[in-house]
Amino acid sequence: MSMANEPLPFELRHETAQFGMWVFLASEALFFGGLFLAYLYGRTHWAEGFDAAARHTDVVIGSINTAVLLTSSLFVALAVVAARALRPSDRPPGDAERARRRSAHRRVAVFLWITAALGVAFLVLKGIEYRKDWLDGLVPGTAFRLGDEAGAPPVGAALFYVLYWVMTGLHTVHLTIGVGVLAVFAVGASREADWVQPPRIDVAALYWHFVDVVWILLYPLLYLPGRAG
Amino acid sequence: MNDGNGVGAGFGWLGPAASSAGERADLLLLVLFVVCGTVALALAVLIVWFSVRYRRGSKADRSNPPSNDWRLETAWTLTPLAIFLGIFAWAAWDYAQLSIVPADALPIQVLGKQWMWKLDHRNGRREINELHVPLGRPVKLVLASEDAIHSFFVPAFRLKQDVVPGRYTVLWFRPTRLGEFRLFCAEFCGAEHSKMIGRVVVMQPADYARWLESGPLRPGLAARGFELYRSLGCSGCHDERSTVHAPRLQGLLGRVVHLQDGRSLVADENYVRDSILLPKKDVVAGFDPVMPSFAGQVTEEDLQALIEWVRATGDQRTGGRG
Amino acid sequence: MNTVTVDRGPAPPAPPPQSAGPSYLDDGHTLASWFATHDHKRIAILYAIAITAFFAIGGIAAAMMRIELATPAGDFVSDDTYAKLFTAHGVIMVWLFLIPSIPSAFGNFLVPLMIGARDLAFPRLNLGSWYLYVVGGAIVLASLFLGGLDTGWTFYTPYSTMFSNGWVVVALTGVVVVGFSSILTGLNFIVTVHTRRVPGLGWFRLPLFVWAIYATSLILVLATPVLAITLILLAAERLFQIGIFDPAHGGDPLLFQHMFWFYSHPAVYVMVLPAMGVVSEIVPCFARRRIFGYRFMAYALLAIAAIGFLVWGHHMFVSGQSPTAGMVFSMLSFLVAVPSAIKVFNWTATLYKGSIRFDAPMLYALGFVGLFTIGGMTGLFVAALAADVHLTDTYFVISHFHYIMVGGSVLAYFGALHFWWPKITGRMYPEIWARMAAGLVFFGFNLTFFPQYLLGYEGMPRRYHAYVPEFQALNVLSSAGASILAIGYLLPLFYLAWSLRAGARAGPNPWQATGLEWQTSSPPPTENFASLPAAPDDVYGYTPRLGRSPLHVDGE
Amino acid sequence: MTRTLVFALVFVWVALMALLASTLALAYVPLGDGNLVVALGIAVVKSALVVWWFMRLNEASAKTRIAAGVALAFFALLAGLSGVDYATRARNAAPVQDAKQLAPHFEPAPPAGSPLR
Repeated sequence: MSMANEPLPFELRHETAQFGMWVFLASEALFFGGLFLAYLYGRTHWAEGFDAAARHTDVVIGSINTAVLLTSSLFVALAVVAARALRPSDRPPGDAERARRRSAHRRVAVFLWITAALGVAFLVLKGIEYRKDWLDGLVPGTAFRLGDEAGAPPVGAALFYVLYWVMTGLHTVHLTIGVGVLAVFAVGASREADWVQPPRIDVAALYWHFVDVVWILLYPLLYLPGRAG
Repeated sequence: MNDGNGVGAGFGWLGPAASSAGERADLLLLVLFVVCGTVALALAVLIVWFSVRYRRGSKADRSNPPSNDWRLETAWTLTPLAIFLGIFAWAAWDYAQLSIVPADALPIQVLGKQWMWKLDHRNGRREINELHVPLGRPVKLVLASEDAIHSFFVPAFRLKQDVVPGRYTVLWFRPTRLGEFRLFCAEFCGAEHSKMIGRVVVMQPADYARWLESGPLRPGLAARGFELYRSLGCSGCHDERSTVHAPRLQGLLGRVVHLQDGRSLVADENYVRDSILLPKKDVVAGFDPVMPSFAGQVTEEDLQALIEWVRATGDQRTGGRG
Repeated sequence: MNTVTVDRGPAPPAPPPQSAGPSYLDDGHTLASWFATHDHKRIAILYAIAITAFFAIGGIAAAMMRIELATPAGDFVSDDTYAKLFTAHGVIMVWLFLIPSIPSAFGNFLVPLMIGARDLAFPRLNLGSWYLYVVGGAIVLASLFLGGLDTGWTFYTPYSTMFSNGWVVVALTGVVVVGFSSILTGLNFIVTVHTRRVPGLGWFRLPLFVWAIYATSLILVLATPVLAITLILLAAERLFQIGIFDPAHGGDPLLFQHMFWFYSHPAVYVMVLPAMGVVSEIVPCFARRRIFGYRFMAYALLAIAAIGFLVWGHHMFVSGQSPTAGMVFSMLSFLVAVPSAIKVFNWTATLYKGSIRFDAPMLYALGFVGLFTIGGMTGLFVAALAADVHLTDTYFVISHFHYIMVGGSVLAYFGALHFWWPKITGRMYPEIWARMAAGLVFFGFNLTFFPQYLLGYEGMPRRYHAYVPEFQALNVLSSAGASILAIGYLLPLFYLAWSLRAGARAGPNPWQATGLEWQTSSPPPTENFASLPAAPDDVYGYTPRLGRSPLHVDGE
Repeated sequence: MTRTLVFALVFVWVALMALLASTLALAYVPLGDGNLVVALGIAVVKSALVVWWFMRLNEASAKTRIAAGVALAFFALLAGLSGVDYATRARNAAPVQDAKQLAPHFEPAPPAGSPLR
């Protein structure tokens, strides 16, 4: 049999997809790593400037958003578990098999819709927070001020907000891509499309979890410093 | 202008090193050249010899060619490692001498700005793109930049030091040969980067002293510093007679300062400049942080003048050397 | 048209390739068959064409610089234009030619063939990487045509953010896009080598070229993201006039240098490791000898990739970095020189008791070994702290990295081009012309760059548009060498194009080389192999491993 | 089998929520520099939970785990070695005083043509 049309075994496709995604996530981790290094520099050199600036971030929205993302991570993990039922199985094709796969498709669709909805909720809350930051003058530049604080903000406060906008901005871009991908898979699952296969849902879920992990690490850096006294 | 024993203008040779650090660097470079040269030559000869001896069709013994030999591999792993670490240690030792500035070094403030060098001697004599220094005495250049990164490079001294805006960097050398030497900017800083050049003139100490005094009559850097010390209002708090409880500045440079958060550091130019621009950053132990920041009110040149005055106060107490 | 097989002595046991359908070149001639192909071989050709175009543009910029530097006074171009020239030369040569040249062109073509695979792990991602590369390259070219930028390929702040008025942000975008293409290419290779090897092909039976591409891919995936984020922070700082590198707001220009060189030093190993892989394939083939110390060579490749990440601080010895950090980076830089030394000794030892032919690929390979040795040795000069204080930012450093990048990587690229030309096109190149071109390149290169070592020692700073008169003689020599080098580079363009039409047909294995890519027809069919190839039980079977019967009679 | 897996995932989620609550609460306890250390410690624990359970690194192949580990190692390398420079570098001075806006106190600006400009 010639090499051309030999379909790859499921296990190899699954392993290739998962390993490939983890290598990609390694590169993404170093991509955000550069930002964490910049934050480390800023924090060690201008500690009181960073603390003064961080007091002006909205910790309520930040905390809610963290909870939203953690919950969305749970649901996408449940979607992956549900998708395991869609693996090519050697059970005899028939009504029972078709019903089992339909209910699996439905469960995957529901979990993915919930995850995407939570993602959208995060984006909405983030939009509200950005608008509030804008009105508070927390945008580094000539008109930079720390909300209602009088006097020139301490050195380093402007740097904090440079990092705040770049970090949360890049995270939001990644999250928007994630919501788009999950929505596409959710539509595919609800239509029981055949391209909705476990390896692909796994990869989408891994990407979503990564975006969640980045936020988990951003949260203590951007929202919690300077809260105590 | 070329100081070496060059032949004609077109082909110049750098000539022997003109600073103490330069002579050591030349020795290191010579040894590096000899060691690497012999190894490279040996390799080239080996390759050519193998190529000729074992070219296809040549009558040569090719029985059971070795394809690996861990003893040989270990040998040519550990030997280069040993040689390399030897070279590293020697070079690192010489480099360490560069960062230990002799106490009696003659301080000169250097300001690099887009496409010129401003150099200020202690008595206020200013030079543009030129530096006159006495033979045999260590000279300490305190380098500051107002815009992009420059690099103070004197090939004859085999020395260069980047000039980074926002911090002072220090370069010291002891000239060992008389004459004029090229000064270049070695870090790209804009369109006229290649015009930001000049010369360093090493003179006999007597000639240098005469040259220093004969300069245009401008108040000394320290005197300007004192003037600023009063006009900016520093004397209101820091003067001995003032009632405000503020740290004494006399002889501050070089003194160990104990800070409120328990750290203690040797006061250097960076520390004085920092305390003027960011007083609340390193509060001296036993004082409360009431000093206002002068950021935005003083330029780099004013800061250099103030620092020279603080250095000069130290001299009055210890006989005013230099 | 007889099939020429150069008389090499008996071939290693190559199973006769059955006919497996049309070659990949004849498998469709429409535009879509090229620009929407998933075949790694066609994507490799697309890369090769784009790379040659960018090499030409970068070369033109270099030629104009050499004309400018022939005279002390800057009279050929204005100082601002000169700054834009060396920036264009740097950005194009680094990101658009050297980094993708061997990995994306030859790696794409050969890795699946060498491991007996049908294609890379992610064919569509491979095509996507090519489009990212071309789009990124187009954006960089757009920034040059709009007016160019004068920051140098290193974009040092605060000049690039506060004082440069060139099209910096557009060029940065182009480089970031090309960076993502590198990441995805690296990812593709890593997964392919891990999961697509033909059953039975263990890691230590892989050709060293596959090891080299694997080590390079590790660097691509782990270093390029840091470049991407650094350039994004730089673009943000330039647009909003405030950022983490801005000294006027408490930022640190040295932080940019740390993050930039964290990528850019491993990047120079991305440029040289694939070249080492190519030489490790060519030298055994033309010396008819098993590579000496195969395992040491494989581990040396991984060691260079790993230690390459620890040494970036040697670019910053005089930049204001603390002396302690300088010493740490200097020692680590000496450590990374050891594996390179091992590789040079092993290539030389491979010639021992060989039966050496001096075809064009071998000339390029031996040229690589010689020039890489000189480049590596002068690397020790600039890694030694006290010497670097004098030598950094002068023409000594320029000559050092050109010896490794041009004397090393470009020579190996041309060696690979000639060695695998029969496999890629099914045609043989004209041997005499090729050897002449190799000689011209070798001579022209040395005449161009050896005088720059002397200029550097004399203290001529880099990136100088006009220089003091005493540097003129050596600069004239260098410019003369550059013209010869240019001719040497143009010759292959002609005779290789000629060989496409009128070159002798090459059989499946014209060099009698070992390796799976030589066991399929030339040019190979779209699915690479008629049937699943058997994993070779020996990776460089030119001479017997210890104790097996000799493969070829001595002194034939 | 999936039933126990679902319970495990929900349990991990509950743990994550608890850690979020604790890190938020601890942020208001004045620990000085300890605040950042504690907050980052909890964040690392939360990340580990997500990576190990939600991203199923627990049942991933060896090379996948190495890929995850290598990313962490190389970030530590980047931060560590540049940290060597920052830890040992002389004090970092204050921001540069932009001379363009400030006329030097001292001397009147020299006439345009003079070499001192």
